[in-house]
Amino acid sequence: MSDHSAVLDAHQDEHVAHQFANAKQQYESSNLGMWLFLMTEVMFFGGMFGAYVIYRTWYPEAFKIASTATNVPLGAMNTVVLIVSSLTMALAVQSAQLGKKKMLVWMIILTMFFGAWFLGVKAIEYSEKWHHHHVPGANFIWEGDGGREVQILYCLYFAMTGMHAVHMVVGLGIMTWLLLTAIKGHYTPKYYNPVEICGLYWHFVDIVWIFLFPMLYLI
Amino acid sequence: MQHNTMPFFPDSASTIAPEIDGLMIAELLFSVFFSVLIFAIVVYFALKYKRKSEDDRPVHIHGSLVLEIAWSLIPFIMILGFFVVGTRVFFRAYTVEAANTMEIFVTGKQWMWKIQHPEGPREINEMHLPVNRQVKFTMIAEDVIHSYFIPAFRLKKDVIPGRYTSFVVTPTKVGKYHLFCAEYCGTQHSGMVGSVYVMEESDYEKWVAGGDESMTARGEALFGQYGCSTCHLPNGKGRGPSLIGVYNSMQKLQTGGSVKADESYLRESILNPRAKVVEGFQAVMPTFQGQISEEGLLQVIAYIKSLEKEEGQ
Amino acid sequence: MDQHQEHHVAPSSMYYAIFAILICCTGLTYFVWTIDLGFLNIVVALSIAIFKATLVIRYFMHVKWSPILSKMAVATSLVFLGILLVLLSMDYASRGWQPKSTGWEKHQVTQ
Amino acid sequence: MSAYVETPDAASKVNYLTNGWTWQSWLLTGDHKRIAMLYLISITVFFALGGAFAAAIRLELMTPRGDLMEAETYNKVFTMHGVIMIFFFLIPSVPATLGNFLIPLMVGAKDLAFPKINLLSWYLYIIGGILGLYVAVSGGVDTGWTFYTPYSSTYSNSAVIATAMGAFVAGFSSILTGLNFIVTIHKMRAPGLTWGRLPLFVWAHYATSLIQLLGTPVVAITLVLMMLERGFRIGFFDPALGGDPVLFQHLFWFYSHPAVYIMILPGMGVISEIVTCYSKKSVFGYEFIAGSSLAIAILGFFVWGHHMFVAGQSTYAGMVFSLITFAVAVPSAVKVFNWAATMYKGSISWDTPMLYAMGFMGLFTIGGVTGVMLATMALDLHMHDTYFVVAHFHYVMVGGMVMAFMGGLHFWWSKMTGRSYPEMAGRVSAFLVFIGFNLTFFPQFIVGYLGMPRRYHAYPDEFQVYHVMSTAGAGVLGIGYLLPAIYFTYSLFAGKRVTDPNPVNAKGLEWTVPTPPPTENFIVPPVVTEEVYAYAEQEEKSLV
Repeated sequence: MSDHSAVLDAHQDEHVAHQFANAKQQYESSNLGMWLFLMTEVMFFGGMFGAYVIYRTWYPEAFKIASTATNVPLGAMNTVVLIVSSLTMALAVQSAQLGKKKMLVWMIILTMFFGAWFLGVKAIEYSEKWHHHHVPGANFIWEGDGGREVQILYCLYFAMTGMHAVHMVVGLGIMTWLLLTAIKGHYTPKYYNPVEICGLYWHFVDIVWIFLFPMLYLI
Repeated sequence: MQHNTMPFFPDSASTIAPEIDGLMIAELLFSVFFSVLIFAIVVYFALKYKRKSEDDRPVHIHGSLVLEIAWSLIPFIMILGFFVVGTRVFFRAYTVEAANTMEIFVTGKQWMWKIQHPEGPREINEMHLPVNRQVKFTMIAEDVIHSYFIPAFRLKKDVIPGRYTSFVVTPTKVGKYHLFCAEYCGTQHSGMVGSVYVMEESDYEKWVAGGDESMTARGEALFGQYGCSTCHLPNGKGRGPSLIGVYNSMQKLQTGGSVKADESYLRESILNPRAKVVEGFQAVMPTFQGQISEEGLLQVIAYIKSLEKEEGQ
Repeated sequence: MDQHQEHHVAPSSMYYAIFAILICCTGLTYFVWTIDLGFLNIVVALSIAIFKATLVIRYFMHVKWSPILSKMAVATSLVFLGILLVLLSMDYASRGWQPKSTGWEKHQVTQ
Repeated sequence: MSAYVETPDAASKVNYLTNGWTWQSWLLTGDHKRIAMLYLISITVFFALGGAFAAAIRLELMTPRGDLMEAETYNKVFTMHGVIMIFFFLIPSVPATLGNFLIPLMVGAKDLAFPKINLLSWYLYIIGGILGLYVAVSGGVDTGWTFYTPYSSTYSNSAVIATAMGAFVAGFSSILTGLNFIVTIHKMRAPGLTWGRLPLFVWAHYATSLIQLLGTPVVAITLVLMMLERGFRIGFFDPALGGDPVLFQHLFWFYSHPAVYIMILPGMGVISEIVTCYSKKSVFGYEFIAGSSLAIAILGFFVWGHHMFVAGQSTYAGMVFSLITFAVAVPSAVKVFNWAATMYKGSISWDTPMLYAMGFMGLFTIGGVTGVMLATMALDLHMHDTYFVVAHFHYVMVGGMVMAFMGGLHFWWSKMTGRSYPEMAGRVSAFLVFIGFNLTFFPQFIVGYLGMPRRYHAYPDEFQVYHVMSTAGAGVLGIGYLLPAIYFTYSLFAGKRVTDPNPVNAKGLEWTVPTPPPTENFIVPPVVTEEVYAYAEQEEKSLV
């Protein structure tokens, strides 16, 4: 492919932004961009994982006690809910690849539904903690042993799940945008790039939860 | 305190100071050599090959693997020597060598240094030490991070809230030296300074004798004052274990496992009694977090340690 | 320029199969939690989490069929996360080994 | 303009500066060149502000007693100096201005991969900057730019959260810039522009961007945890709440040590370009300079513990960090030796950019070797947190980075603005900066070894003579920076117009486009057929 035709390509394809030579370059660039962004996200959560590792080894007893007070059935349910939403997201990408517009729209709606479900459950868990005075800060009361150390776990619990929930909310915002554009029929088998990179983000948030669940609830 | 107006080297008053100065001079020579080398090369080339006309056509030189390896490896091997020596000297600042090492306890708070001598004297922003005797500093902060810095000894160590840090030094020269806080600690950081007086051994003995009761005695008083003695009966029949001979012994824990009852365990057990309860006892001891000062803690621990000594005799 | 031909389109059956494995793993994690294996609890829970994450990355995120750069991004983030965690733990693990430690400096009392 | 008659498009006569005069055409632009100019202006403002704070510090330290300002004011002044210079000047300086402007041109792309994200990153920078300014005018912050806990999270009574928020937001600006660069360098290179032909400026920015992507998020989350601790009294780092203050230092330096490489690596890229052009030589050891950039970026993540030798970190961990820190000295040394070797048998011009580059080589070497001293654990016992560290840091950052930035700005000034600057004034300012800089910071090595601690607002009398020298030097340095500020501003509006696309006969794709470049950069997509820095084969003229 000569460069001249690349220029023509760019003019022909409405989805190719002016700075790119062709659709392939645009596709690869945005894909790489999202992967790099996820790389920074790994490090973003990594700081908290580091703190978790240190305090988990410092206060093993307190962490064991504290995790008994978490609501494991709700956490497990949320894990399942997120895995389902990951499946629907993956199927959304597949529908976009195959050009099944109706399926794509439904899959995005389902993904959002499960995302919202997750946040709803999270809200229930948070209010439960608030009710039991397990929210660190002035309100914190711990009847059992080692209150100070237990509180550290709850600090980490709220920081990590809170940061995860913020990512979920952002994800829902992105999904809303994706839904609107999908309904308008923006995506074709030739151009489904945004669906795919939003999917990458969604799966990443799922993966974070896959680790948070055992770390904060089980061990 | 005679200071010339433009000093180049600080006073040298500890055994470690000449070692650090020696290393410093070695690295300084290394640094000067390479800096001068680069400056000389750059200036020499800039003069020698100064552009004469816009039509100059210098030849292309791709590079040289031999040179690259040479100027990576040679400096690296040189600085590896610094690494070895530097690390050894660094370790010496933490190693207790002498048998008659004396202990000094330092508490840092915004913005003063509180110094305790086990024999009794307590000082603020001043520290008296005998010459030629190894001293081990054990330090803790009450609020934020400070750093205990004596330039004449070439030593500093951060003083951290919540845990003890330490270093070891042997003063070698009688005199008065600066004491600084080197870690930024708030508004009056630059006012958190004081003086170190290194004295002849005999002068020091005289000075110590002028102080009041010893840390152990003070600790014993606190032991009674806080009601510790009502549970920790010497015969072991109280609600808490007897503390005689506890120091540095292995204690079996309620939760299984055992722990050596060293200073940091004693400290933890006073501040957070339920963390590691000794087997056969209930977790009934209240926390003393926020009730006992850092200085008081040091005194109580000194008292508990002294109980062990008596047992040993 | 047709992405349809360039990019792998996985069959739905694969997504459902992966989904089933993920759900089973979650069930297994839950089951293991109910029985006490001591120290092994942590190992099992984290191993399953790592396994699940690998599945999601490889199949749902299409890394299996992705260009080398995506794989490198995954590898790089893991390597640097590893650097952070390992060097961090290095300090905490060796805190108690101060030369000729007399006990004052140790933060954590080992069991 | 006659040089471009052969370009196919008449619209090419409109360059990026003349393409639209409205506010929107600047503030909502996607053009990387305009965004670079926006950055240049905002960064200059912050540099001036940070410089003003520096001047206040130097004036205060003229006398041993704190008689110019209260201790509290002084603490706020040095904190603002640090925060502004680090987060709002040094980190974005070269990447966001020169890098933004030049990387698409150097790789032969029409723009960065994500122009809107590029604009977003400028806005994030501005939001962060406004938070910083808000703090500066509303009472200040006194934690030092390092925000050490528990002082920052519990004891300080100043605007810590707003400042940390500013740094946090500016951090995302930095991440997005890095992301844009990496994608652009990977995916948008012109045909024929292989990795082995990439200008070293691009290599340096590639390495920088890697650090920005991998390091910045860690400090972002650390600052969030610190703000949570301060805002809600929940424990992460405060020992009173069961946390470990040293953990904050670990997480902070995990980014903030590599961050000094974010600051210096782009400067090294600039120097590689200047040295080759003004020596008319191909660079000596291209692979080694490129490789050492990557080596510095990666090794940089292994050495953060050298900030904590005496901070209560384990001695053995310190030993490992010390050893790796020594290893980082090697790639840095390789670079300096290669630049020096590049000058060998060259045709060396004494123009302003080259003067800055030569200054950089010397001063960076001093900064580097004193870094080796500080990496020695025993010496760090004495010199940690003293003026020796201050001097070392400024030798690398001001003697290194700012020198490189000034050199690069002079080098590409005509390309960026289509105007020339007065050469003589440029040389004078380069000399003034060099002299003033050394006079300011060299005495600090001595006073540091004497034991003068950092962040002191009053100090013992015997240190005074060195502080007076420092303050005098700072005056000269100030004039050295004021001069370019004046003649660049003059040049921007009334300087002699430059139309020659390549007035200095430099190599690289950025010199093949018209001056100033058109909005689309390349009217005809370039194809690279020549090796990088092909100065020796000057006869073969252009690259296209």
